[in-house]
Amino acid sequence: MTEHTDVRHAGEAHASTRTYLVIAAILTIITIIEVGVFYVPTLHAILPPTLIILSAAKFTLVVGFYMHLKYDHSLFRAVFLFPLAIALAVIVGLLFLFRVL
Amino acid sequence: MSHAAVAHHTSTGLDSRKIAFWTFIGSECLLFGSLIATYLVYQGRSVSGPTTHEILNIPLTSISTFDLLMSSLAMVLALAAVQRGDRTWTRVWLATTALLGAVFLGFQAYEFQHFVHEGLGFTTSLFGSTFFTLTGFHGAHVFVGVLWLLTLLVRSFQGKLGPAKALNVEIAGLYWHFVDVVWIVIFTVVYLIQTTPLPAA
Amino acid sequence: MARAFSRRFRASPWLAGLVLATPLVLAACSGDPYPQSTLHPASGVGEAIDALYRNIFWWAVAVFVVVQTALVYTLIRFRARPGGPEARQIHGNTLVEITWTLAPAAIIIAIAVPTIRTIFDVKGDGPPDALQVEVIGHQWWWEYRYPALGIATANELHLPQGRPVVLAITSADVIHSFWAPKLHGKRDAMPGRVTHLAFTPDSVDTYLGQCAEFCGASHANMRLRVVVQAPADFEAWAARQAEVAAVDSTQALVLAGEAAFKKIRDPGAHSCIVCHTMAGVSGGVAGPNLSHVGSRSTIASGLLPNDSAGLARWLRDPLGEKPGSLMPRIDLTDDEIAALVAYLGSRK
Amino acid sequence: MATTAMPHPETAAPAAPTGLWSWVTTTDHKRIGILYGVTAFFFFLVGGLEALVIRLQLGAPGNTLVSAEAYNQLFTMHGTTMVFLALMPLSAAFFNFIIPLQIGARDVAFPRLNAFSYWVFLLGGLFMNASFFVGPLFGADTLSVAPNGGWFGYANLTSSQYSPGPNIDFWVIGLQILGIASLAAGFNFITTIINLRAPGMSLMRMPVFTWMSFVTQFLIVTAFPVITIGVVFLMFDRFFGTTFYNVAAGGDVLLWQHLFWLFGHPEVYILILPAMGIVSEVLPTFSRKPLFGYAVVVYSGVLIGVVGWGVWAHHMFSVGLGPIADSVFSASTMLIAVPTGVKIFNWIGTLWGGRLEFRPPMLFAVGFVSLFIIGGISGVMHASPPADLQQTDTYFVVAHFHYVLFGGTVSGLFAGMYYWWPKVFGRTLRDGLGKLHFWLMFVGMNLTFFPMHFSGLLGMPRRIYTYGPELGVATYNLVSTIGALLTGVAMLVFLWNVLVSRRGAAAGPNPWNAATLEWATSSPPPVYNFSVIPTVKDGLPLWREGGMEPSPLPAVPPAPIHVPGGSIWPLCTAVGIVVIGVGGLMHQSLWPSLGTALAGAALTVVSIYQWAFEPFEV
Repeated sequence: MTEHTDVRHAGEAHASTRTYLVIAAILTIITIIEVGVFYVPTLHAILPPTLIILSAAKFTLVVGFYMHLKYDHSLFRAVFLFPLAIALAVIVGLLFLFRVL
Repeated sequence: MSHAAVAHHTSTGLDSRKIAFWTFIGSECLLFGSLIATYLVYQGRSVSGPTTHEILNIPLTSISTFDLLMSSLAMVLALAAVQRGDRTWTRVWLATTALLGAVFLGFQAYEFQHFVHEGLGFTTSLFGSTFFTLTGFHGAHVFVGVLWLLTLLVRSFQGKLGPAKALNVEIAGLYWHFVDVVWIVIFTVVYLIQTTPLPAA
Repeated sequence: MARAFSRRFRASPWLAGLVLATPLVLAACSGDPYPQSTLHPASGVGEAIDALYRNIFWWAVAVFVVVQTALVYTLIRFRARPGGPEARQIHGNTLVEITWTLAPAAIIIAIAVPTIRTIFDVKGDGPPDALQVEVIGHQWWWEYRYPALGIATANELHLPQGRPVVLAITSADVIHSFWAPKLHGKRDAMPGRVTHLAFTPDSVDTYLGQCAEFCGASHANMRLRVVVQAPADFEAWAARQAEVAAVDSTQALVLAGEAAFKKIRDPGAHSCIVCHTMAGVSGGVAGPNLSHVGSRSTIASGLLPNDSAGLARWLRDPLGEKPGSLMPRIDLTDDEIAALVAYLGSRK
Repeated sequence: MATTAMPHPETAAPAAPTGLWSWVTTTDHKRIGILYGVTAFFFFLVGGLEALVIRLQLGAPGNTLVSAEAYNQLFTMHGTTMVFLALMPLSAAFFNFIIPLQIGARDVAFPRLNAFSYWVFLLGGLFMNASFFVGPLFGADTLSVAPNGGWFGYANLTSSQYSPGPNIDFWVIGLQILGIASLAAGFNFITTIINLRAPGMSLMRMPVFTWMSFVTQFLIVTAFPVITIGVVFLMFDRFFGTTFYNVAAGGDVLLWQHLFWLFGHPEVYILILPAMGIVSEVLPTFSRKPLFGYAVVVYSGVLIGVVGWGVWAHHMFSVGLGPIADSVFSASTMLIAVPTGVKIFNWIGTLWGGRLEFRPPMLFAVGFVSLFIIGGISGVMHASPPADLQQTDTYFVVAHFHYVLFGGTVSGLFAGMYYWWPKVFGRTLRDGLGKLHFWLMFVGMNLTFFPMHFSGLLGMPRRIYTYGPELGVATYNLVSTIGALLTGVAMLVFLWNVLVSRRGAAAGPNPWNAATLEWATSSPPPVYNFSVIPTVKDGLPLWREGGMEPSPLPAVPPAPIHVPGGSIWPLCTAVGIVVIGVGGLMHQSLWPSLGTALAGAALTVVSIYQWAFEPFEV
C-alpha cells in the first residue's frame, strides 16, 4: 500500500469529456443492437448468449469509465469485483440447482 | 455529506467514504443478484396471468433504457463540471440527470399502471410478484437517487458545492451509475431474454 | 491449579472415547431399548449408510485421539514451571505446515470416496418391479396410498419383507420429513415436489420413526410405524384393506356407533364424515382414512394405543392429546363415545 | 452538536463527558463497544434462560412444564437470540473496542454510523423480544405471539396460511432491522481496517483478531443482502399476498431454503471467525511466543471465508437435490475442513515450545481449541450426505453446532472478555473466580452437549417439545438438563466475578505483557486512544525491539487532538426505522399501519438529512 498523507484529489487522471461522449455513443449503439437482435426471429436460438455478452459489455463500459474503476486505485476493484463475483456465482449456482440451466 | 474532513492520516491515501461506498455497491450486487436469480428461477412457472410476451413492451422500455443511459452521461458531465468549479454547468447537468431519472420513473409508473390494467397485478402470479419486486426495488433506488441529486442541486444553489466538495458528487455519481448498470442487466434479463417461445411472428 | 487442570485434561480423551462407545455395546445385547436408533439398520440401503457412517466414525475417533492427545501433551509438557525454560520464539515451519495440510486432506479424500459412492447407491431409484407407495405428509399425521393395490391407510406403513419398495414422498401442507431410522435416512416431504426413498426391508418387525422437519405445533407428535410383514401376511393385509368391513348388525353398540359416526352435527365441520373417509359411508379427505382403523395398533399418529381407553381419550379431547390438532373438540356424550369406540374398533 | 474544543497541549486530554446524554449521543468506539457488550450479554442471558426452560421441558419424557406452542416460541427465540442478539453483537463489542486500538487508529472511519449500528441493534433486539409481552395488543394472551417458526423460519410453515398470527411478523421485521445494523457496521469496519491503519502496519503486520474480523465483515456485507431478499419475499407474501412461496401458484418452498442457507453458512463463519481471532491473540500472549505460522492462519481464515460461500446446501442433503449436487456440496464442505484443521494445528504449534501460563484467558482459549476439535470432527461426520440423512435434524447436529458455537465461539468470547477486561475497565477480573467459571462451564458444557450425540444417533429429532419414554433417550436428556443447570451456575460465577472485580487493583497498560498495539496505550485508553499515532515496524510491535515508534507513547499528547463530539441523529434515525417496523407489524389494518410507517419514514429521512448536514469532523 502506497503511503499518502494528503487526501489525493479525486479523479485527477480522469477521462475527458470527449471520452464520455464516445462511451455514451457506444452504449447507445449496443442498446440498439440488443433490441434489434431481439426482433430477428432467425437469431432466436442464440438470443440469450448474445444478449448476455452485449449487456456485459455495457456493464463493463459504465463501471470502467463512468464509475472510474479503470483509473482508480486497485482497492476499489477488489472491494467491488469480489462481491460481484459471488453474486454471479450465486445466480449461476441457483439456476443449476433449480434446473433452469 | 459533511464538509471535507480535515486532511488526516489514511493508510491508502484514499477517502474513506469512497471505499465504504464501493463496498456498499459490492453488497448491493448481492441484493440485486438474489432478486434477479429469483426472477430467472421462477420464469415460466406462473400458473395463471399474462406471460412476458403478452405484456412486456419492448419499444417503450428501450426508450426508458436510453433515457437512463443518457442520465449517466449527464451525471459524469456534472461531476466534471463540479471538479472544474463551473457552477452553472454543475447545476445544468445535475438538474438534467435528476430530470432524466424522474422521466424514467414516469415511464415505470406508466408501465406498472398499464400492467395492472392488463391483468398483471402484484399478487396475480409469480411473474407479477417477481417482476414488480425486482423492478420495484430498482425503481426505489432510482427514486432515492433523484432525491440525492436534487439535494446536491439545492446545496449547489446554496453555494455549498464547490470543487472541494467534488467527492460528494462523485459518490452520488457512483450510486447513479450503479443503479443504471443494474437496469442494464434487468433490461436484458427481464425484457429481452424471454425464454418462453416467441409467438408466431 | 495448573496440575489439576492438566490431570483433568489427561483423562478427557479416554473418558470421551469410553462414553462414545457405550451405546454401541449396550444396544447390541439388550432387547430393543432404542427403537429409533440409527445404528441398527434393517435394510440393504440402511446397512450401506451405516457402514459408511462407521467408516467415518472410526476416522473421527482416530483424529480425535491424535489431536486431543497432541494438545494435552503440549499443555502438560510446556506448562510454565518455576525456573523452567523460556519460550522458544518459533515463527513457523513450512515443512510442518505442509504435512498438517496434506494429512487432513488425505483423510478427507479417504472419507469422500466411499461417500460419493454411497450417494449414488441411495439416490432413491428402486427396480421397476418395486412396490410403489405414495407417502403424503399432513399436519401432523402420515397418509400412505398403494396405487397398485388401490388402498389407502394412515400412520402405519405395511410393507412385505424382502421386496424392494419405492416411497414417493410429498406433503399436503408444510414441509415434513419421513424418517424410519432403521430402514433408511430421512427424506423431506415438500409441498409441490415428489422425493423418493428406495429400500428393501430385511426382516419382519415393526420399526418406529417420526417426522424430522419442524412442521408446527405438533411436530413432536407426528410419529409413524413401518410394519414389515412376511409376504403372505402382507397380501392378506392388503386384501383385507381392499374390502369394505361389514358392520356386524347384531351388535347394538356398533350400530349406534355407526349412527353417531354418520350424524351431522352443529357446526357441520364437527361431523365425522366431513373429514374422514369410511369405506361405503363417507369420503372426507381432510383427516386419515378410517376404513380399517380397527386393524391399526395405534391411533393419533402413534400417540395412543388403539384400544378402547386410547380411542375414548382421543375422542374426548383431541386438542389436549395433540396440541394444535385440526380435529376439533366435539361435544360427545359418554354413550356416543362408547358407541364410536365399539364401531371404530370393529373396522378391522 | 458543537465539536469538543481542541485541548491545549499543556492541559490534560479532555475528560470524556459524563451523564446519560453523553451516552445517548456517543460516537466514541470504546463507549459503543461497552454498550454493545452489555446489551449483548443481557440478551445472552435471556437466550440462556430460554435454553434452561427448554432443557427442563426435555429433562423427562412426556413432560408438561411448557405447552407445545410455548416450547416452539422458546426454541425459536433461543436460536434467533443467541445468533443475532448475543454472539454477533458480542463479537461486535470486540470489533468496536479493540480493532481501532489494534490498528493504531483514534476511532472507526464513520463514528456516527457506528453509533447508528448499535442503536438499530438495540431497538431491533427490543422489538423482537417485545413479542413476549405484547400478546394482548393482538387479542392473544402474553407469551403467545413470540416467533415460533424456528431460527431458520422455513417457508411455507411461516406463510400466513400456516402461521396466521403476528409471531412470524415480529421475526421477519426484527430480522430486517438487525440486518441493517450488521450491514452498517460491516461497511464501517471494512473501511476502518483498510484505511486507518497506523503507518508501517501493512496488511501482513495486522493482528490476527483484526484479520479475522476483516474476513467476517466481508462475509456480513455479502451474506446479509441475500437473507434480506429472502425475508422481503416472506414479508410480501405475508403482508400483500404475493406468491413467492405459494406452492399452488407455482412458488417453490426450496427457494427460501436456498436463500436462507446462502446466508446461513457464511453466518456461522461470521460467528466463529472472530472467536478464532481472539484465540489467535490469547494463545501467543500466554505461551510467551509468537503465533505459529501467522501467514498460514491468516490465509486459512480468508480461505474459510471464500469457500464458506460454496457449501450452503449441506444443510439440505435430506431435500434430495440429486446425487450430483449432493456430491459437489459434500466435497466443498469437506474441503473447508482442511483450512479449519490447519488453524487448529497452528494453535497447537503456538503452544508447542511455549511457557504456558494458565490464566483465565488462556484456559478459555485452550478450552476453545479442545472443544472446537470435537465440534469440527462431528461436523465432518455429517458432511457426508448418506450419513447426514441419519444425522440431520437430530440432536447429533444440535451437539455438533453447540460444540462449535458454545464450546467454540462462547469460550472464545469469554477468553476475549478476560483478556481485554483490564484494557476496557482498567481492572483485571479475579483469577480464582475465572478458573472456577471455566471449569464449571467446561464440565457443564460437556455434560449438556456430549450426551446429545447419543440422543441424536438414537433417533431423537430436533425441535420436539416432548418424546416418548420408549425412545430410550430419557437418561441422556436428563444428563443434558443437569449439564445445562451447571452451565447456568457457571454464568452466575462470571457475573459474580464482574461485580467483585469492580474495585480490584488498577491494571497497567499491559498487564499480560502482550505484543499488539492496544497494549501500548493506557487502561482504559483516553478518548483519543493514542497520544501520538505510533509507527509500526513489526507484527508484534511491543515484543520486538524498535517494533513501535515512539516507544513508550508520551503521556500527554504533544499536539492538540481533535475529538469529534456526539450526535443524536444516529439514534433518531434508528428510532425512525423501528417505527416503520411497528407500522409493518400492523399490516392487518391499512390506515394505522400506513400512518405509522409514513411517520417512521419521515423521522428517518429528517434524521438522515440532519445527520448529513451536521457539522461533524472525523
